[in-house]
Amino acid sequence: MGLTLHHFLILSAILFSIGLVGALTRRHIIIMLICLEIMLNSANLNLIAFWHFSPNPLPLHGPLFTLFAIAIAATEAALGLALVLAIFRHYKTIDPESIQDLKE
Amino acid sequence: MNNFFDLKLVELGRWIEAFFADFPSLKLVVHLLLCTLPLALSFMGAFAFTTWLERKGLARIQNRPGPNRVGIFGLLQPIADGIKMLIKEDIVPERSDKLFHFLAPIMLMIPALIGVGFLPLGDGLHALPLDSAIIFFFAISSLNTIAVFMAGWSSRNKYSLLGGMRAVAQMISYEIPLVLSAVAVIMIAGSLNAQEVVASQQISSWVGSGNILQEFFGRILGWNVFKPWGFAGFIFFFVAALAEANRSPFDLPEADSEIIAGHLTEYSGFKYAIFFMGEYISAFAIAGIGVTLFLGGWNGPVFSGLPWFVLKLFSLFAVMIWIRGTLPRLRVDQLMGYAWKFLFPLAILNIFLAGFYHFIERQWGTAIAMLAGWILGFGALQLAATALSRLNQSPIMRSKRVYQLVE
Amino acid sequence: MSPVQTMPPRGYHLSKDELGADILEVAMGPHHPSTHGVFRMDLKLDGETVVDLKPVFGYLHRNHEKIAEDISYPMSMPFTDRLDYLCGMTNNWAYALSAEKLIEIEVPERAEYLRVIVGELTRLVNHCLLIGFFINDLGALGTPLLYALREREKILDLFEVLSGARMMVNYIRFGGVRCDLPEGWLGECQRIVDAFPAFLDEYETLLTENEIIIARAQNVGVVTREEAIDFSLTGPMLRASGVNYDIRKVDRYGIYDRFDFKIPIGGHGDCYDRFMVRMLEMRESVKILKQAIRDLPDGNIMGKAPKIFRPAPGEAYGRIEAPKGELGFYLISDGTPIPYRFKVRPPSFVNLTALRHMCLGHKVADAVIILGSIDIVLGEVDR
Amino acid sequence: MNIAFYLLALVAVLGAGLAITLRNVVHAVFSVLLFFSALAGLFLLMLAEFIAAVQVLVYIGSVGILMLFAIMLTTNVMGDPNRPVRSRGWVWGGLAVIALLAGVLLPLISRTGGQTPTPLSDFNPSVKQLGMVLMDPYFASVGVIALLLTAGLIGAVVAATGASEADQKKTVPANRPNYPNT
Amino acid sequence: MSLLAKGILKGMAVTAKNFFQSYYRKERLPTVQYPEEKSTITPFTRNFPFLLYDGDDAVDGMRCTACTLCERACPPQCIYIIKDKDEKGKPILRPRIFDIDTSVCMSCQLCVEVCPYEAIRMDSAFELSNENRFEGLLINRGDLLKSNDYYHALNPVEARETDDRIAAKNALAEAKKKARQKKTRLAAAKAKRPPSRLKKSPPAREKPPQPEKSE
Repeated sequence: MGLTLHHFLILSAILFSIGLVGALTRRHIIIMLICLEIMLNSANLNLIAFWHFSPNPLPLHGPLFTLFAIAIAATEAALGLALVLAIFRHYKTIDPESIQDLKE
Repeated sequence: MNNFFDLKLVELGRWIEAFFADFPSLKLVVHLLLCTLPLALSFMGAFAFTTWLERKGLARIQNRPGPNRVGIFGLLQPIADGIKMLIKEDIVPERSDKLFHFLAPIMLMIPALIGVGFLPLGDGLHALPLDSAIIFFFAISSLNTIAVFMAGWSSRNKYSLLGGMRAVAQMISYEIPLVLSAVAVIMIAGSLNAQEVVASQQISSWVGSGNILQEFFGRILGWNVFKPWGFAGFIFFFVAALAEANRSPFDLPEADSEIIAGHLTEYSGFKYAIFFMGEYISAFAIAGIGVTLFLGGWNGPVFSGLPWFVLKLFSLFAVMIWIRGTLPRLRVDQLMGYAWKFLFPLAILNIFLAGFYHFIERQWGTAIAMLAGWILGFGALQLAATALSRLNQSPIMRSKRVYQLVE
Repeated sequence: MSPVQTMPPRGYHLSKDELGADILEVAMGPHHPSTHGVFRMDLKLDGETVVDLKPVFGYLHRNHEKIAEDISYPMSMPFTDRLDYLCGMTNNWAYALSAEKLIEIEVPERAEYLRVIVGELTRLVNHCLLIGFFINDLGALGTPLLYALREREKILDLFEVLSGARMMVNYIRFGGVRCDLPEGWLGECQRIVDAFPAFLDEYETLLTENEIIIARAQNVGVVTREEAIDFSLTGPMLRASGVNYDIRKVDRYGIYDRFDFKIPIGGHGDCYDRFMVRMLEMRESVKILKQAIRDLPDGNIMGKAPKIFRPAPGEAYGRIEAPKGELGFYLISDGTPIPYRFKVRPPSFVNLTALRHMCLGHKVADAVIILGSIDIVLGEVDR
Repeated sequence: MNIAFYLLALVAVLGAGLAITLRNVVHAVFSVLLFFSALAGLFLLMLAEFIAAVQVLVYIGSVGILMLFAIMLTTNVMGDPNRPVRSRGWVWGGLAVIALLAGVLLPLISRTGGQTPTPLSDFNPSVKQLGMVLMDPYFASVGVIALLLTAGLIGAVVAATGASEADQKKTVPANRPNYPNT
Repeated sequence: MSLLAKGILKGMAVTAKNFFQSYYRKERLPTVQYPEEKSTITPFTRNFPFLLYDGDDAVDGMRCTACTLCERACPPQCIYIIKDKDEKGKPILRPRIFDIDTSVCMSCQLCVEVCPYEAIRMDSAFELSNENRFEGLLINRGDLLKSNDYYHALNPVEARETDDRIAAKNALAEAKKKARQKKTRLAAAKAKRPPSRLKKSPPAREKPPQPEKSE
C-alpha cells in the first residue's frame, strides 16, 4: 500500500492544528512564535505533498514556491523576535496578557 | 593508473553485495552499511592519528620531543588517552539540565559524521551521493552550533554560559563567509554535486591527450586554487573554516586563558572525549570540503583517487596544527568585526571576480583570463581589503611604532 | 528588586541595577590558569565588558617582614631569594645595598662587576619569561613561552655553577659576593651573551609584527604619563608611558655609571608598548653584559665585613632597578644585630594597584592580558 | 518507504506536541528543532532534496538559534511557577481548534482524490533544473524576495537595537562607590 | 598588501624553522629524558648539608666540635645539636646528637660559611624522597657523617682548598703552641737563673685566620 496524498494531508492538518492550539493557549510570546513556525512548516509540507503527487512534477513549481515560503517565514521569524526584544525592553515582561495598554 | 584505486574499491563493494543478491532488503541494508561504516571507522581512526600528529607536531614546534613513552614514537598515545577518558569519572553537575547535558556531545557527533559522508573520497567513492551535496553539507555543519549552545546552557555554569554564547555568535558569523566563498566555486563548476565539482577541476583537453607531460599536469593545473578567484576564495574559506571548527586563532570558546574551558567546563570522562572527537571530525569534514572545492578533490598526477584526497586532507590539517602552534587568539569583538566587516564583503567581491573571470575566459581563452584575473582581480581584492581595513581602523593600517632610546 | 526568576547557574548573582543590564559577577579565582600565581580578580561584567574589578591577593603571604625582625641581618638574606622567585640575584643585591648603607662597607671592584653581570643576566631571564607569559595569555599556546624557557635554562645553568642553586641563589653578601667565578664560567657566559641577540631577533620576527598581537595589545590598558606618575608605577610600566626614569641612571648605584647603555621609552603606555620596552631593554642588558665581561678586573671579592653585623642605630633605604621596577629595602636598626624594622618595597605590588584603573571598560580577554603586561610575581606582591 | 514515513510523522507530531506543552522554553525550542528535522526528512522522502537542505539550513541552522538568542535576551526562561502556563481560556481555545480540524479540514481532505504517486524511476529532479526555472520565468520574484530579505534584515536590526537608545548612552561607570557589593 | 598578513607569515616561518631544526640541531631540543639520562649536576650544586670526618673512624675523626654556631646561624632553625659527655660526665668536644630536618632546610649554605672548623659541607644528592615524613626526613648524625675522600670525589676543587686551609691552620696552631712552650720553658729557666735580658721579640700576635669567605 504505497504512500498516497491523503497520508501527507492528514499529517500536515494534525501538525497545523497542534501549532494553532499552541499559539492560542500558551502565555509566552516566544512559544507563540514557535507555534507560528510550526503552522508555516506544515503548510510547506502540504505544498510539497501536492507537488510530489501532481501529474507532471517536472516544472518544479512546488519546490519553487516552498523556497519562497521558507524565505518569507525566516524573515518573519527574525522580525517577530526583534519585536519581542523591543517589547521586553519596554514592558520588562513577555507575558502577552499583561501587555494591554495601547498608549505609549 | 589513474583512479585505479577507487575503481578497485567500488568493485569490492559490488562483489560483497553480490552475495546478498537474492534477499533484496538485506542487500539494501548491506549497501547502507558498506557506505557508512567503513567511512565512520576510518575517520575515527584518522581522529586518533591526528591527536598524536597534533601533539607531536606542536611539541616539535616548541622544541620538545612530544609523547614518546607509550609505544615506539608515542604512537599508542591516542589509545592511552582513550582509555584514560573511559576510566575518568563522568561528573554531571547537580543543578545541570541532565537530559541536554547528556545530549550535547551526541548532537555534536551527528553533524560531524554526516558531514564527512558528503565528501567525494574518490571517483565513485562517496557515502551519500546527493545531487545538492555541498549545500546539504553547509546545512548539516550549522547543526553543531546548536550542540555547542546546548552544552553551554545545560551545564549551568557561568563560564560555560559565556563560552556557549561566544561560540554560537562566532559560528554564525563565520558561516556566511564560508558559504559565500564556496558559492564562487559552485557558480563556476556549475553544479552542487561534489563529484561534478571535482571533475570540473581537471583540464579535460589535456587529460584526454596521450602525452605524459600533459597528462601529468592536466590533473594539477586544473585545480581552482591556481585561478585568481580560487586562490582568494581558498584564503577566505580556510580562515572561515578555522573559525567554524574553533581552531587556533579563533578558539574563543575554549579560551583557557579567559574562561577556562568554555562550554566544555562541566564535561569530563567519555563525554569530553566525544566532544573532542566531534570537533576534530567536523574540522576534518570542513577541511575535506575545502579540498574538494579548491584543491581538486581526488585529482592528482599519477594515481589520482583516494590516496591524493587523503594526502591533501592531512596536509591541510597539518597547516591547521602549524597555525595552532604559532598564532595567538583574537578577541571576541575583533573576531565578529573581522567576519562581518572584512571577510563578508570580500567574499562577495570574490564572486563578482569569479563571474568576471568566467566570461573573459569564454571570450578570449584562459591565458588572457588568467592574466586579467591575477592582475586586475587580485588588484581589486587588494584595494578592497586596504579600503575596508582603513574603514574599520584595523590595527594593520597603523604605522609601525618607533621607540627612542634615551640617555 | 528580587533577583529575577530564573534558574541561575551556580554562584551567579544576577543583581539588577539601574542600568537594566544584567551584571555578571565572575571571580577569576585564585587558581585560574592565567593569573600568574595565586591572585584573584572579582570582576563585574556587563556582557563582556568589565564594569568593576577588585583585586584580591594575600594568598601567598609568608610573613617575610615579621620573620626578619627575629633573625639577624645576614640570616634573612636567603629569604630575599623567595621574594621575586624569578630574579633571586637582584633581590639579594637590593638587600645587600641597603645593609651596606647601614654600615659603610667598601665593596671591591671585582665584586661590583660580578654583581652587575649577575644582575643583568637576571634581567634577561625575567624579561624573556614575562614576554613568554604575556603572549601565552594572548592565547599562543606556549610556543613563545617555551622558546623563552629554553634560553632561560642556559642562564640558570650559569647561576647553578656559580652559586650552587638555579633560583634560590643566595649569592650576594654585605660587602661583596659569596664566591668567585669557577674557571670556564666567564667563557660560557660570554658564549651565551653573544648568542642572545640572535635569539632576540628570532623572537622579534615571531612577535612584533604579528597582526593579531598588534590588534590585541595596542590601545589596551592605556596609562598616560601623569597617571603612571600618580600611581607611582616604576620600571618598564613607567617607561612604556613615556617617563624617562631608570634608577640605574638616577641613583647611579654600583658601577652603572661606567657602562654606556640607553633606556627605551614607549610613547603610548599600552600593553604593546610595555611588551616592546621589555624587548628593547633586553638588548640594552646584552650591551651592558658585553662591556662588564670585557673589563672584569681581578682581585678580592669580599670587602672588610665585620664578623657580627651590628649596625649603629639608624635607618637606611636601598633601592635598585629590579627587572620589574624599583625594588627597595627599608631597614631600621636599634644597635642590636637583629633589625628593628625590615620593610620591602616590591615593584609588582605597587604596579598592581593600577590594575583596576587600566581594566575598566575593556573586555574580559583584555583584563587578562593587562594583568599579564604588569608582570606580577605573587611571592613579591604578598611577601 | 512506508516505515520511513510513519516514523518521521511520529517524530514530527511528538516534536510539535512537546513544543507546546513543555514548561521550560529552552526545552520547547529544542523539541521544535526536532520537529523541523523530521520535516526535512519528509521532504527528502518526497525527493525534494534542495528544499530539505534549505529547510535544515534556514530553520534548524538559523531560526532555531534565533529563538535561543531571543530566550537568552529575555530572561524569563522557566516561566513563572506562580503564573499558569496556559492563558486563561485555554479550554475553549483547544475545543475551537478541534472543531475546526474535524469540521473543516478532514472533509476537505476526503474530497481530494487519493492520487497514487507518479512513477518514481525517471523522476529525479536535479538542482540544476530548479536553478534554471528560478532564473528564467521567475527571475523577477527572486529579485523581490531578495529585496524583502534585506528589508527584513535591516528592520529586525533597527527594531531590536533601536528601541534601546537608553543603553547607548550608558557610560561605563569609572568608580561606583555605592555599588551593591553582593 | 594587507590581504596576506605579512607579520603572521613571518611568525609562521620562524615556527617552521624551529620545527625542522629540532630534528637535527641539538640546541633546538634541550629536553633531558629524566629517569633514563640525568642532566649533569655541577660539583658546586648544593642541596643538603653533610658532616665531614677525617681518617676512617667516623665518630672520633669528626671535625665538628658542637660549637652550635651553625645552629644559631641557620635561618629556618633546622639543626639540632646536643653536646657529648664521656662516662665521667666531662663534656667532650663532639655532638652526641646532630640532626638536620631536611624538610625544613632550605639549602642556603649559611651553616657552611659560619662553621670555623670546616666540618659541614653541602651535598648535591637530590633524590631524598622518603615514605616517612618525620623520621625519614630527619637525618641523624650517623647518616650525616661522610668521609673526606667522599668530599674529594664530590667537589675536588673545593675539597683541595679546604684541606690546604686546614693544613695552614694546623701549622699555625703548631707554631703558636711551640712558641708558647718555648716561652714557658724560658720563663721556667728564667725563674731558676737570674734574669738576663730577653733579646727575643714576642711572636707576632695574629688574629686566628678569618674563616675564609671565599670557597
